[in-house]
Amino acid sequence: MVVAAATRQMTYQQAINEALRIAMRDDPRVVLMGEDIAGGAMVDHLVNDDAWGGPMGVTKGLVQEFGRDRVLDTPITEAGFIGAAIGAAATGLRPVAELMFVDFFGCCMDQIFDQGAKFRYMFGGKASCPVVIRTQIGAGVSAAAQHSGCHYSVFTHMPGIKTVIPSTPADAKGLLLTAIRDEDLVMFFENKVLYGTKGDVPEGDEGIPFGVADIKRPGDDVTIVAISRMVQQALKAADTLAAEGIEAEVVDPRTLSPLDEGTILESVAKTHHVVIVDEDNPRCSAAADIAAMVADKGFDLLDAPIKLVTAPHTPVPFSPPLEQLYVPSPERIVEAVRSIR
Amino acid sequence: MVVAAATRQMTYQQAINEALRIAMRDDPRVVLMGEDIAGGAMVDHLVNDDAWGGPMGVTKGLVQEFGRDRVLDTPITEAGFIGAAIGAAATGLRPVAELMFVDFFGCCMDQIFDQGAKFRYMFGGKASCPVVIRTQIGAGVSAAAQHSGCHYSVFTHMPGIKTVIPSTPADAKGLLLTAIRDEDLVMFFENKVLYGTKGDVPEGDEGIPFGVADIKRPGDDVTIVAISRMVQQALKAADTLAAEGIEAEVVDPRTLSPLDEGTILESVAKTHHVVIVDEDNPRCSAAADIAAMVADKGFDLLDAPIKLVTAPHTPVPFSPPLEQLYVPSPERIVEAVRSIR
Amino acid sequence: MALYNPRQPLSANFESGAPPSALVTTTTDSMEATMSATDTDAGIAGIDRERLLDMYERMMQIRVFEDLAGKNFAAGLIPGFVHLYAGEEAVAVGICSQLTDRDVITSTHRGHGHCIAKGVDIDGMVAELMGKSTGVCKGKGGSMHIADVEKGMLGANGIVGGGMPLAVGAALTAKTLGTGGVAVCFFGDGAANQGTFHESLNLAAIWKLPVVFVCENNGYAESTPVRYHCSASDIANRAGAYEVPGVVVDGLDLFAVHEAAAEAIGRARRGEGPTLMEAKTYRYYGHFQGDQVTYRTEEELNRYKERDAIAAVRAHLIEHGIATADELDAIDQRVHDQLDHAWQAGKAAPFPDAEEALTDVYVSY
Amino acid sequence: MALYNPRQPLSANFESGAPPSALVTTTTDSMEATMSATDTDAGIAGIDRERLLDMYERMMQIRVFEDLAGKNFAAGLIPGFVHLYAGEEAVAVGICSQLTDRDVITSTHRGHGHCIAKGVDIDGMVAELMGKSTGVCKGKGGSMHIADVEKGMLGANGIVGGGMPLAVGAALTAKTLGTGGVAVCFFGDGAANQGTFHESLNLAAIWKLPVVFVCENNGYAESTPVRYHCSASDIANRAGAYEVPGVVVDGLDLFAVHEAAAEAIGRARRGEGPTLMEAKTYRYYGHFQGDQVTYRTEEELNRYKERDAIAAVRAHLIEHGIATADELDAIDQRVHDQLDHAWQAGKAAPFPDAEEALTDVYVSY
Ligand SMILES: Cc1ncc(C[n+]2csc(CCOP(=O)(O)OP(=O)(O)O)c2C)c(N)n1
Ligand SMILES: Cc1ncc(C[n+]2csc(CCOP(=O)(O)OP(=O)(O)O)c2C)c(N)n1
Ligand SMILES: [Mg+2]
Ligand SMILES: [Mg+2]
Repeated sequence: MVVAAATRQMTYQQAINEALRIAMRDDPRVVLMGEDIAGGAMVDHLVNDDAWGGPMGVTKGLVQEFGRDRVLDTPITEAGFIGAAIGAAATGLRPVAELMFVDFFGCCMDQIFDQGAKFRYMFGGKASCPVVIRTQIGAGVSAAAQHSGCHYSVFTHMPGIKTVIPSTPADAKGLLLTAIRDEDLVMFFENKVLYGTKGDVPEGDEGIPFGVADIKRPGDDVTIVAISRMVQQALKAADTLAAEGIEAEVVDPRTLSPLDEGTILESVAKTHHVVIVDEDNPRCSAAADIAAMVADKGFDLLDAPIKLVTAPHTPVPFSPPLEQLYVPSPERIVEAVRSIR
Repeated sequence: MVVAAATRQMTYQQAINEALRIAMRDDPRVVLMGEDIAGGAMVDHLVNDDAWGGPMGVTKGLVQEFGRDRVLDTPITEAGFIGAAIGAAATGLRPVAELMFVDFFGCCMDQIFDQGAKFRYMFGGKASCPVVIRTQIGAGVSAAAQHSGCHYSVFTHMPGIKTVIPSTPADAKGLLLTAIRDEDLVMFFENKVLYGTKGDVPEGDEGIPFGVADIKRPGDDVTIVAISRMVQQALKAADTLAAEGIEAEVVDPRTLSPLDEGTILESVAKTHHVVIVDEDNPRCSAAADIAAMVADKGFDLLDAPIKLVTAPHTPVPFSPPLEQLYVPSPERIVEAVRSIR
Repeated sequence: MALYNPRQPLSANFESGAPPSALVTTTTDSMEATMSATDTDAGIAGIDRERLLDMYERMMQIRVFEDLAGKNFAAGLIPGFVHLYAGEEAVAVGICSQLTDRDVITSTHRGHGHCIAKGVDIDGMVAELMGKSTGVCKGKGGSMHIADVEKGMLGANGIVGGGMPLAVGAALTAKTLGTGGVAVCFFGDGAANQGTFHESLNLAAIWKLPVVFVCENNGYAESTPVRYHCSASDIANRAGAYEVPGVVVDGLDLFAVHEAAAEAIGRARRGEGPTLMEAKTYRYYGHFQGDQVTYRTEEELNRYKERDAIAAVRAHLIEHGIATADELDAIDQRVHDQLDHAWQAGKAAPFPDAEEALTDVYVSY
Repeated sequence: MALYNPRQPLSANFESGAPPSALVTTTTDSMEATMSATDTDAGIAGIDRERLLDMYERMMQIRVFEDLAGKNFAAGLIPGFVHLYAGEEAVAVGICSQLTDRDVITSTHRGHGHCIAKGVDIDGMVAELMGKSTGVCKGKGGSMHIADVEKGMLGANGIVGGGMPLAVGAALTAKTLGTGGVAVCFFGDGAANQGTFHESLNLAAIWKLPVVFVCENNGYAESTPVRYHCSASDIANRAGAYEVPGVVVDGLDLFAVHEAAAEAIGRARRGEGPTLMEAKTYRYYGHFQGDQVTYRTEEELNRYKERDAIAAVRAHLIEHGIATADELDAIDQRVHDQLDHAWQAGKAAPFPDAEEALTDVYVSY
């Protein structure tokens, strides 16, 4: 019998901070590494105090409790320190490294997909790599072409990597706890636009299992599978659709690898219609991946084409009105649903 | 009126070499850069002679004609020299850089997807980046986990990159000529298992346009979309199927970005059944991408689920019998077709 | 205000830097030459009057541009991230004043100063910060992606260390096509730890490419002091690893920067290969706008402001009879007017049309 | 055969290296100590007899392993790529003989020697080369991915420069958990140009991590001579960029390597931070099996073979009365028998079962 834990309102950002604190209290092998995650290293008046706690303040306050030996500011050296986190994970630590923006993956991808992610397989099961790489994704704050991408598809593509895309504070906390305790390399994608959003978050240190989708809104008429922040857009679209008498079921996969195919297919079995919403670029995307899965395993359940609502196949534009067109909107989701219902 | 050029038999590898030679004769701005693409730099007895001409000999003989100022051996510095090729492309050269194996993309991806590929868009159309990056893909020679990947999906995902996947000598030559003359960043994927395969190759310097799929075998009963070396596997499968009375149409997209959606959809309109064959890992793959496209735009044409035949979601195993299971076989393609026909 | 004294060990003057090191190659010689060559008919340090006034004006343009960008960011007129260059003007201007359009620079997230010094249109820059269609990149790039290839400005860059290989490439073009151009790569102290630094220096060295690597060491990478993040007392020291010349220069001293750059650019143009220059400098604002700057003291900031690069040039120009205070005031006024006008034009300009979202890229889907 | 004379400038002895440089930090001092400490009761250079014989045996194991790998590759028994370490034995053995299982090494595509020196099971290695289920990685890794984490062997590596950040991570674990262990990172001259070299050295330096970076400069990266690809006359020279000790050592001299490594490992264990060691060495075979080796002369190869590291140790052991020729012959015979047996066992072993294709990885699809 599961007893529901008491909850408190907190932001997505606070929930991540809480998960890190719990995991670090729990296990002395958990260390944090990243650029300015404390900030102010070697500044006289900031010995065990942070200057920043990360550029967005997500890791704020942790150096005060755990000290600079466990909250390690790093030089700007993504391959170096993320590779070090991976080497440390293979030899006994459980590091949580921060890649400040996912857009920087090109500076360190070899260490991630080619080293850490492959150790277990290519070493015949005799190594593990329990490392978590937290990273920021998402457009919406005019951070422009090199600070606004999503690209979880690239990591989901790669064997040996688990990919986590929390859309709420509670999911962020629970999934991050699971990630830190997992034996594999986990990429944990934090949507920067969600940092300030609030929600009920359970107390305690219960993790949320990977590979279990969450139905964020039940409905019988159409399945909307939505990723990360797109869950919020889908819920808004669902409200509009409800007013027109179309009840959308909003499915949040929560992890892309592993993917909970069962929950998605069950929903499609009920609604016979599916729209997939993904802020990432469309080609070889997570949206395409889910669509392909449904087009194979759920083909007979479908009454209509599978519709994708994604960003266009362009870099992220800076100018606010263009950026607004870039991010899938509730209106575009509504339109897509209407086109098949 | 198109007059068919005279053809000769040559290998895939020779065809690539010929395209490079033609493009370099044509345009003094074309330079080659890469590790050991000539080999033996500064070796006394190899002044304008190559030691290797690339580890597979693909660029053999070019330094003799064009000299070491246009056939540049580089240090092992993927971010450095591929970034330099990109910087050179933006300022007036037309470099063809060789990333020895696509598996090394993690060492230089930032320069590719985040710099070169985005220049034109983020600089408001005032820059271009006419660079080609040739790279080796594919399992089948026991090159193991870090030298056998495909991963063209990762590049196809990224806006601003064109992706080319020739399956025959003639396609390799024609598409490479087009790539070198294109104004955008092009990733050119050479399947190492195909290097020794022979075929008729036209003389002359005619390019093959991007975004035009080629029907490698016509058929009415099922569409098999196959990528790179998988075209050969699909043709073998088609022979087996023909013996059973199933006529497969084998469609070779030749470029993944741009993708010739029209030819694929026309084929499906005729066959009502589609199988997609891709040697890459399955998640967020090119196969999934094409499936998603068909599940949207071709849904009403379909009589059966869309089947994907891909590598498993694992790194590439070294041991030959395991590697054989890894690469999609004609048998697996036949089975997939049978499952829907 | 006295100009910085180059006879003192350079590093010692920079609390943001590390202690002086025996390994540092300094420009003492060339700077002595600079200092003794003052006040000729031709101008100062061999720079004629017109160019001196032009350099002063560029520095003022940068300063005023940044001060207004700070204000207008606070007022909500600039979306996204903004990193201001105020305080570092002597570096960009001391170097770019010696370049022409055939020379290429690469820049950083803190790129406004480089752009202005390289001659990018200021109206277009202001509009770009605002995301307007009249921006140099049609509003599609923003502060971190201002570029103008025709002016030899290969882009600010959102990726720390991202510009270095590109600069090597630009130098390769210059060498291969024999344009006579050079490439200058600006980057920060934080960027000096990126792998691209190492790969680019080595490539440029073995190929003897015409490129100058300019490290703007402003003491911090975001909130992290250079003495923590960097294992070298002086970043110029790292030149030794590539057996190319390395030079530490006072980045608050326009003439010292100019002199060292002349040497490095000359070497590059003569086909003698790359140089690594480290300019010790300081940024007046936080890392980005919104930074609370808890990691440094008011007192440290004030110590640098006392040696303000622009004030120093101004004093020097007056002292050496190049210009009167009134003449310089007139320049200041012109710059303020220019910038006010640029902001007014920017505000009045339209945002890009919706179709712009899908142009300037090959779109396949 | 005389041992290499360390009093001569090191670089001058290596035509594959660059000319000697004034900037090089050498180990002349410690090597003089080595040389003068010969022939005590305890053995040679403070190494006791048992260990000396063990080191000799390891070197022989590597040599015979590689010679047989070369033959059996040609015979079609080894699929894929194979890069042989023959000629470089003194480096791996001189260093790893001073490590225990709590110490971690990272390696390269040319990793067999490091594996054997670190104590990885030889039968398992042979089977791994053949892709057999009895391989140390169950046949799933192959030559370029041999690993045994329990032995502190964190993997050969197919990515040039890939192991360096991993070694820094292993050192971070040692420091954080206080295990007393050190990490040793082997890499080639070609790898010394990768960005990871720079990032890793800087990280290890600022965090004072217990790691030793060992550059095996065998004169070539594939077919490209180090004098072309590397801007530094001596790679150890690059230590200066991180203000850590750098040392050039004769990689054909087991005792010189041992001594320099003792110093570097000692520093690391005492918490004094990283060292960059460059061992000048040479590979007897081509870059990989199948390489026609057109880029170097027979004569160059023969010059190195004349100073063969194993022959030198053998002569030294006999000369100093540590062992007789017969005793050493017996060791040689034991090694040949061991390797013959390993190959027989490998041939007899089965390939992995089909199910193995999908184990040892989280599979989601
Ligand atoms: C690859 C990469 N890593 C991290 C960042 C985030 N970031 C932006 S600026 C900056 C600090 C740069 O410091 P420095 O190079 O000294 O330049 P400065 O800001 O002082 O001018 C960091 C860490 C980035 N933009 N790119
Ligand atoms: C990132 C990367 N780039 C290129 C290669 C191809 N490659 C394998 S070994 C090698 C040469 C390595 O030279 P060096 O580091 O000197 O080691 P050595 O082979 O001499 O032992 C190259 C270029 C690779 N495996 N990984
Ligand atoms: Mg800085
Ligand atoms: Mg080598």
